[in-house]
Amino acid sequence: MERENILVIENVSKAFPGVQALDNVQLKVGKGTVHALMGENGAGKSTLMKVLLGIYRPDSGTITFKGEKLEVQNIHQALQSGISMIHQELTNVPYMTVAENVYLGREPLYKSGLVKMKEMENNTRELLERLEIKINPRAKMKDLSIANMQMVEIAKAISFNADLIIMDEPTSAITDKEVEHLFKIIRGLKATGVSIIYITHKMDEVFKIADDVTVFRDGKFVGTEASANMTKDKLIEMMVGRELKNVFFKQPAEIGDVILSVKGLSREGEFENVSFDLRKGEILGISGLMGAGRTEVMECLFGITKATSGEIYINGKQVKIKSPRDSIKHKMALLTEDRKLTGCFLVLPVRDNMVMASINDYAKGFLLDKRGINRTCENEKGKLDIKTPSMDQRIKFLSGGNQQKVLISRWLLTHPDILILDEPTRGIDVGAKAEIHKLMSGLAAQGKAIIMISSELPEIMGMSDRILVMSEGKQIGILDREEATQEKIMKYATGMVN
Amino acid sequence: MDVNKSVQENKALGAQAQKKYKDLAMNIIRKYGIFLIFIAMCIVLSMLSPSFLKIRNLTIVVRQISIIAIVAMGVTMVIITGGIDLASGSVIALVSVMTAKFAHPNTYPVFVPVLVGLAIGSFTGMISGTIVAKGKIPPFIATLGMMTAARGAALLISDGKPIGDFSKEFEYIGGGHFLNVPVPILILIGVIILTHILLSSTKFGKYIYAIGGNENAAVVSGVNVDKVKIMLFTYAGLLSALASIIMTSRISSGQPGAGQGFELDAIASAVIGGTSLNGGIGTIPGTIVGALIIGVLNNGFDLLGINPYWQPIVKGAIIVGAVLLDERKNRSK
Amino acid sequence: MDVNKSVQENKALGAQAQKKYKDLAMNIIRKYGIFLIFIAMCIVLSMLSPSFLKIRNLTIVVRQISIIAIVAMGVTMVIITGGIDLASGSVIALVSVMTAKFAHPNTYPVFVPVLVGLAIGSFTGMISGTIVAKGKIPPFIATLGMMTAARGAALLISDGKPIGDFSKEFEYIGGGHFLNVPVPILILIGVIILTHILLSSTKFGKYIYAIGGNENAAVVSGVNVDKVKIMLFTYAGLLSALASIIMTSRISSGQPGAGQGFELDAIASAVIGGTSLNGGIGTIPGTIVGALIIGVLNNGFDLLGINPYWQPIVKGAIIVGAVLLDERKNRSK
Amino acid sequence: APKAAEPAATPAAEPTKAPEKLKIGVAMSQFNDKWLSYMLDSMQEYSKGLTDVEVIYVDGKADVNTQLGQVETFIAQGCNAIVVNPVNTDATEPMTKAAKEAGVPLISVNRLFKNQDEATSYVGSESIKAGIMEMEYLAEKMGGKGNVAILVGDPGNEAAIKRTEGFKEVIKKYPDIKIVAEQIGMWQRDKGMSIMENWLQSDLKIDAVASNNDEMAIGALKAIEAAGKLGTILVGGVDATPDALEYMKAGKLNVTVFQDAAGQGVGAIKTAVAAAKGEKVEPIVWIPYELVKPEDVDKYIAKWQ
Ligand SMILES: Nc1ncnc2c1ncn2[C@@H]1O[C@H](COP(=O)(O)OP(=O)(O)OP(=O)(O)O)[C@@H](O)[C@H]1O
Ligand SMILES: Nc1ncnc2c1ncn2[C@@H]1O[C@H](COP(=O)(O)OP(=O)(O)OP(=O)(O)O)[C@@H](O)[C@H]1O
Ligand SMILES: [Mg+2]
Ligand SMILES: [Mg+2]
Repeated sequence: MERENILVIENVSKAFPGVQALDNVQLKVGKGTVHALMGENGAGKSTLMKVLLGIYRPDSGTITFKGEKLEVQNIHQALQSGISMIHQELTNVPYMTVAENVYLGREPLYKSGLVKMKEMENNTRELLERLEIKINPRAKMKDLSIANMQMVEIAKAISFNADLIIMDEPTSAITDKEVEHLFKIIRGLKATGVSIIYITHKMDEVFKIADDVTVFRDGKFVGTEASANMTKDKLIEMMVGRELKNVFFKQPAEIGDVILSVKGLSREGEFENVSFDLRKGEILGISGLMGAGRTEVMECLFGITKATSGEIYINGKQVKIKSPRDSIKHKMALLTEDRKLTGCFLVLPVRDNMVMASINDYAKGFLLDKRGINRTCENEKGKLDIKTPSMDQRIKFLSGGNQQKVLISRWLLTHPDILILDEPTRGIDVGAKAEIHKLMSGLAAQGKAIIMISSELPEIMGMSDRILVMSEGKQIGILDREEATQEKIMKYATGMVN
Repeated sequence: MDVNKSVQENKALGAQAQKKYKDLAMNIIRKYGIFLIFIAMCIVLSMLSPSFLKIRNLTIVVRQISIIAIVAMGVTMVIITGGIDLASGSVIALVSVMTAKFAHPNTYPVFVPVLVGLAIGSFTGMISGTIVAKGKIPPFIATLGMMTAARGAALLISDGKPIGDFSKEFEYIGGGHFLNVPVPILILIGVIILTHILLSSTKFGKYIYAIGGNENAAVVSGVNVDKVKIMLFTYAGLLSALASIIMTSRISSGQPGAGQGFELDAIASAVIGGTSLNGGIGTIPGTIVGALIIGVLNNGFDLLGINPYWQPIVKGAIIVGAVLLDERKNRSK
Repeated sequence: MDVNKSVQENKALGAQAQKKYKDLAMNIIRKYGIFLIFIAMCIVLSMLSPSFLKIRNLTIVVRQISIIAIVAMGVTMVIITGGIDLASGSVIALVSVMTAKFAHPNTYPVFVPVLVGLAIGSFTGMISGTIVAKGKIPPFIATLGMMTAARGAALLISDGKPIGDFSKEFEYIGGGHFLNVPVPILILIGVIILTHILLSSTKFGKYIYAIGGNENAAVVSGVNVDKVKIMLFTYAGLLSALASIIMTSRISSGQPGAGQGFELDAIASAVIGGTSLNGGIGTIPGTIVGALIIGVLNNGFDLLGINPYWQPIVKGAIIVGAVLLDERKNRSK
Repeated sequence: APKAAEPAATPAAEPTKAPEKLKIGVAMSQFNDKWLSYMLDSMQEYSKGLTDVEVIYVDGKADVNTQLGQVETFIAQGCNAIVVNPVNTDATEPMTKAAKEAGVPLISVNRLFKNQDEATSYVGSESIKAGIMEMEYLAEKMGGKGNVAILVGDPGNEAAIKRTEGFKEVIKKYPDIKIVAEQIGMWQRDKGMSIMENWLQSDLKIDAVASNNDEMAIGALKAIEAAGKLGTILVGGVDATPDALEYMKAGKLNVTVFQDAAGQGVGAIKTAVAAAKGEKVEPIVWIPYELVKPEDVDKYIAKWQ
C-alpha cells in the first residue's frame, strides 16, 4: 500500500535537564489522513509536536515535511510552512475578543497601518459559522466557558488553512456533543486533503476518527499501526507495556449512612435547587452537558462561592461553609476542574504542591516537620506512580497527567471523608486513569464518599453508584446505576424529560 | 405543569430584565469608575475654591500634567505588557542636559536639539528593551539599571550643572502659545491621539495587549515578542524624551537633577487610571484621567494653601481611596 | 546484535554520566549563580584595592548594608506573594522621628523607644496589608499611598526638623559593639536566621509561596489568604521599623527625610538575589547576597575613588550584568 | 574604653611606607546639587595642583547613613584627614566619634556640625544666616508689611530647614508680615514654577516669595512673568548662581545670597592638608555670606567668569 507521506520524522531526540523527553522517535503521517499519537503522560507527545513547530530545537534527527527538509526556527515560520497546532494548554489572551484571538499575529491591515477590525470580526464570524460554532466573535475570551475557548482554538488552528494540523488533546475540555462536532469538522478537513495529528487519551476516539495510530512510551517509539488492525487491548498494551484489564475498576463497596446532605442549594444566575444525599462508600456521578453548572454547584458547596440559599448537612448536622477552610475542617476535599487556574502552584516544587492543603499536619510546633513531609511525598509518589525527577522539580515541568496525580495526592493527604472530584481524569492516560479509578474504588471501600463530575459518559456509568444529571443549572434527576443508560442520561442532560 | 413552567419563565424573564439594568449600571461604573471619581474631585474642589474652575486655572493644570501624562502613556504601554519602566525620570534628566547643549541661540536650528533629545530618549529605551527582550531580564531590573545609569550620564555630561541660555524658538516649545493654547497642551493632545490609536487600533497595540494577557499565546501565534518589546521600550523612551524637551524648554534650563520621582508619578497615573500591573489591561484615556487626578490634587493643595506636611498624607489617602472606589479594580482580581 | 547493543548501552551510560556532571554543574550555577558573581566581584575588588579585604572594611560593608538588608527581607517576602512594598523608605522616616521622640536621655528606659518604633512600623504594615487584602487594591498602589502618607506624617510629627539627643543605651543599638562585633551586624544575623526559618520552614512561609504561586489555588487549598497577607505586611513593617531604629541610633538623629529611595534598593536586592516579581520564587539568602552586591559596589566605588558621575553608570551596568549572568534568571522565564 | 585603643593603632600603622602621599577623603552630601558642584569643582581644581596630596571624593547621595559609612571607609582606608559636607548637621556625632577614636582630623565644610566642638575645624558659613539675610532684605522692601509665600527645598534637608528657620525668625520680628503659603519645591525649578502658577490662580494675595534657593525662585519668576505680574511680587533666593544673576540683571530677581563656593572649597582642602600634616588649624574658618542686591550684580557676575 504505497501512499504519500506529508510528514516524516526520523530519529528525533530531545532532552530537558534531568529528562530524556524524546529518544530516537519516528513518525510518518500520510497525506489526508488522521494519525493518532498515543502514549502515557510524559511519553513525549507534546514535546515532539513542539519540536515540529519550532518551539523546541531537537537535539538530533531529521524532519521532512511535504518532501522537503523542515528547518523552522520559530513558530512563525512553522505556521507559514503549513503547520498549525491546537495546544494542549489553552493559549488565548483572556482580555481580547474572540476575533482578535483568532487573528493574533496576522491581523489584516488598512494601508494606514490600522487593523481592519470589522474584517477580522466578519471573517471570524464566517469561520465560526462555517464550523457551526455558536460564539460571538466580539465576546471577550475570558467570558467564554472553557469548552467555548477550546472551540475557538480549534477554529483558529483551522483558519490557517494549514496542510497539517496538530491537535493536542483537543477534546479534554469538551463534552460528547462538541466532540461529535469536532469529528465532523475533522472529516471535512480530511476530505480536502488536510492531514491531522491527533493526540488523545480517549481510546474510543482513536477508533472513531484515526486512520493510523502511533504509540510512544517513555520518550521512545513503540510502533505504528493502521487503526483498522488495532484492538483496544492491543493499543493499551502498547502504551502501558503490560496488559490492563478492567478499564473501569469499580469494586462493590458497602454503602453506609448518609454523610452529606444538600438541600435546595441555589446560587443566583448559576444553578438552583440542587438537593441530594451522599452516603459513605458511595460514588455519586454528576453528569450534564458543558455549562450545566456542575462545577459551580461544587464550588459553592466547597465554599469558594456563596450560596444564595440552601442548607448543607454533614453527618446529620447542619454546617455553615463560608470558605474552603471550613470545608476542609469538615473533611471535604475538592479537586478542581482547571489545573492551571485553581490547582497547581506552577513555580513551586512538587513537594509543596502536594502538602499545601494538609500542611497543618506537619506544623506541630513553630517549625514544619520537613522529614515527615518528605516521607509522605515519596510515599505518595510511589503509590500514585508520579513521574518526576525529584520532589524539588517545579510542577510546571511535569506532564499534565502527572500534575493531576500530584493534585489528587494533595487532597488524599487531607484524609477527607467526602471527596469531590471535578473531571479527575481529564487529560490523563489510560494507565493512570485506571489507577485513579482503582484509587476511587479503594477509597469508597474504606467508607469515603465520593462525588465525581465527568463529561465522559463511559466513565460516569462505569464508576458511579448513582448519577445526578444536571441541565442548564437545574437538577433534572438522580439515576441508579442499574437504570442508567447512555440514552437516558443524554435525555436528562438535554432537559428532555417529561 | 405547563402553567407552572410559564410562570417560572415569566419570573425568570423579569429577573433577567432587572439583572440587565443592574449589569448596565455596573458596567458604567466599572467602565467609567475612575472618571466619575475624578469628576467628583473636581466638584468638591470647585466648591472649596472658587478659582478652581476658571479656564485659566484648568489650562494651568493641564499644562502642568502634560509632562507626566506624556511619560505615563509610554509607561502605561509597558505595564500593559506586564512590565514596568523605572527609567523615565532619569531619562528625562539625560535628555534635558543633552538637548540643552544644542539649544543655545545662534547655534543650531531648533529641530537639532529636539531631534538629539528624541534620539537619545529612544536610544535609552531601545537599550532597556533589548536587555528585557534578548537578555530575558525582568523589566524592573533592566530599567532600574537604566535609571541609575542615565542619571549618572546626565551628571557626567553636564558636570552636575544646569545648562541654560536657549534660543527663542526652543523656548517656544514649552512656553509658547498657539491660537491662545499653550504649546505643551497641543503636543499633549497630539500624543494622546497618536498613542491611543497606536494602542487600540494597530497591530503593534494588539501585540502589546497580547503579550501582557498571555505571552505564551502571543508566542505560539507567531508574534515576534522580542521585537514588539524593543519597539515598545523605544517608544516609551521617545515619549520620555518629548516630555523632557517640553520641560527643559519650559524652565529654560537643562537640569541633570530633573525628573526625580517622575517614574513613580507616571506609574501611579497609569495604575490609578485602571492599568493592571499584571498586564493585559489598560487604556490611554484611563491614564490621562489618572494623571489629571494627581495634577488636580497638587493644584488644589496650592489653591487651598494646605499645610505642606498634611499634603502627602491626604494625597496618599486619596490615591488609595480613588482606586478603592474604582469598581473595576475591585473586580479584576 | 548483542555486542552492538551492549556497546550502545555503554555509550549511553558514558553519555549519561557526562550529562550527569553537566547537569550537576548547571545545577550549581543555577542555584548559586548570583553568589558566584558576588564572589567574583569581591575578588576583582580585592585586587584593585588592598583595603577591601581588611576585616575592618568588610565589617563596615556589612554594617552599612544591615539596614537595607533587614528591609529587603520583608520586601522579599512581599514580592514572593506577587506583591510589592514601596512604603519601606517612608516608614523608616516615620519610625525614625517617632522613636527619636522617646529616646532622649533620662526620660524613658531604652525599650520604650524601641517598642514604640516597632509598634508604629508594624501598624503601618498592617494598614497596607489590610488595604491590600480586604480592599483588593494592588499592593503597588496601597504601598504607594502609604509611602506618601508616612513621609507626610514623619514631617508633620517632626515639623520637618531632625530630632537628636539620645540616651547612651539607645545609641548602643546602632553604634555599640558586643564581643567586638557591631551590634547592627548581630541584629542582622539574628533577623536573617529568624526570617529564613520563617520563610523556608514554617506554615506561614509555605503560605507565602503558595499565594505567590497561585492565589486561587491557595484559597481552594484552605489558606486564609487575607490573614497571611496582613500578617506578612505587618512583619515587613516591623522589619522596616527595626532597620529604622538601628539607623536612627547609629546616626544619633531622628530624621524625617530618612530612607528616601531605600524601597528601590531593597527591591533591587531582592530581585538581584533571585526573587521573581511574578511571585512564588525567592529566598532570604539570595536577597542577602543581593544586598551585599549593592553594598560591596558602593564600598568599592568609595575605596577606589571612582568619579562619582561614573559610579551610577557602572552600578547600573553591574546590576543588569549580574542578573544577566545569573543563569537561574535566564531559565525561569 | 579599651576599644578606643585598637582603631587608633590603624593610622599609626599606615605611614610605614615613607614616600606615600597624604590621603584626604572628601565626603560630599550630594554631587547632584548645583551649588555644591561649584564647591566641588573648586576643590578638585585646587587639589590637582597639590603634588603630595591625594584627594578622594565620595557622594553621600543625600543619605545620612551612606555618608557615615563613607567616613568610616575613609578611616579604614587610612586617610590622613577627612572633609565632610554633612548631609545632616544633627546626625554628625557618630562621625566625630569615629574620627576621634581613629585620631583622624575631621573638617566640616559649608554646614556646621551640631557638635562642632568635637570636630577639628569648620570652613564655611552658617546656613540660617542666608535665610535671615534674604528675608531681611525682602521685609525691608515690603515696607515691613504684606504676605509672604515660602518655597522650601527638600524637607529634612539641612539647608532647607535652616534657611526656612531664618525666614521665620525674621518674619517673627514684623507683626505685619504674614506667611500665607508654604510649599515644598524639592529645590527644583519646575516645581517652583508649578507651585507659583497655582498660587497665582488662588485667592491668596502674595507680596513676596522667599525661596530656599535660586532655582525655585527662578521657577516662581517664570510663572509670575507668564502671568504678566512681573514687578508686582518680590522674589528672593539663595546661592547667586549664574542663572540667578542673569535674572537679577534683567531686573526680575530682587535678592539672592552669595555663598563663596570656591572660598569654602579651597579653604576646606587647605585646612585639611594643614591638619593632616599635623599643623595647628583654626577651629572655625568663616567664609561669610554676601547679600547680592541688584545694584552690585555685576560684581558677582564677574566672579563666575
Ligand atoms: N520545558 C520542559 N522542561 C523540563 N522537562 C520538560 C519540559 N517539557 C516537558 N518536559 C518533560 O518531558 C517529558 C515529556 O513531556 P510531554 O509534555 O511531551 O508529554 P506528553 O506525552 O505530552 O504527556 P501528556 O499526555 O501528559 O500531555 C515529561 O517527562 C516532561 O516532564
Ligand atoms: N468565565 C465565565 N464568565 C462568565 N460565565 C461563565 C464563565 N464560565 C462559565 N460561565 C457560565 O457558567 C455556567 C456553567 O459553566 P461551566 O461550563 O463551567 O459548567 P459545568 O457544568 O461545570 O461544565 P463542565 O464541568 O462540563 O465544564 C454556564 O452558563 C457558563 O456560560
Ligand atoms: Mg502533552
Ligand atoms: Mg465544569
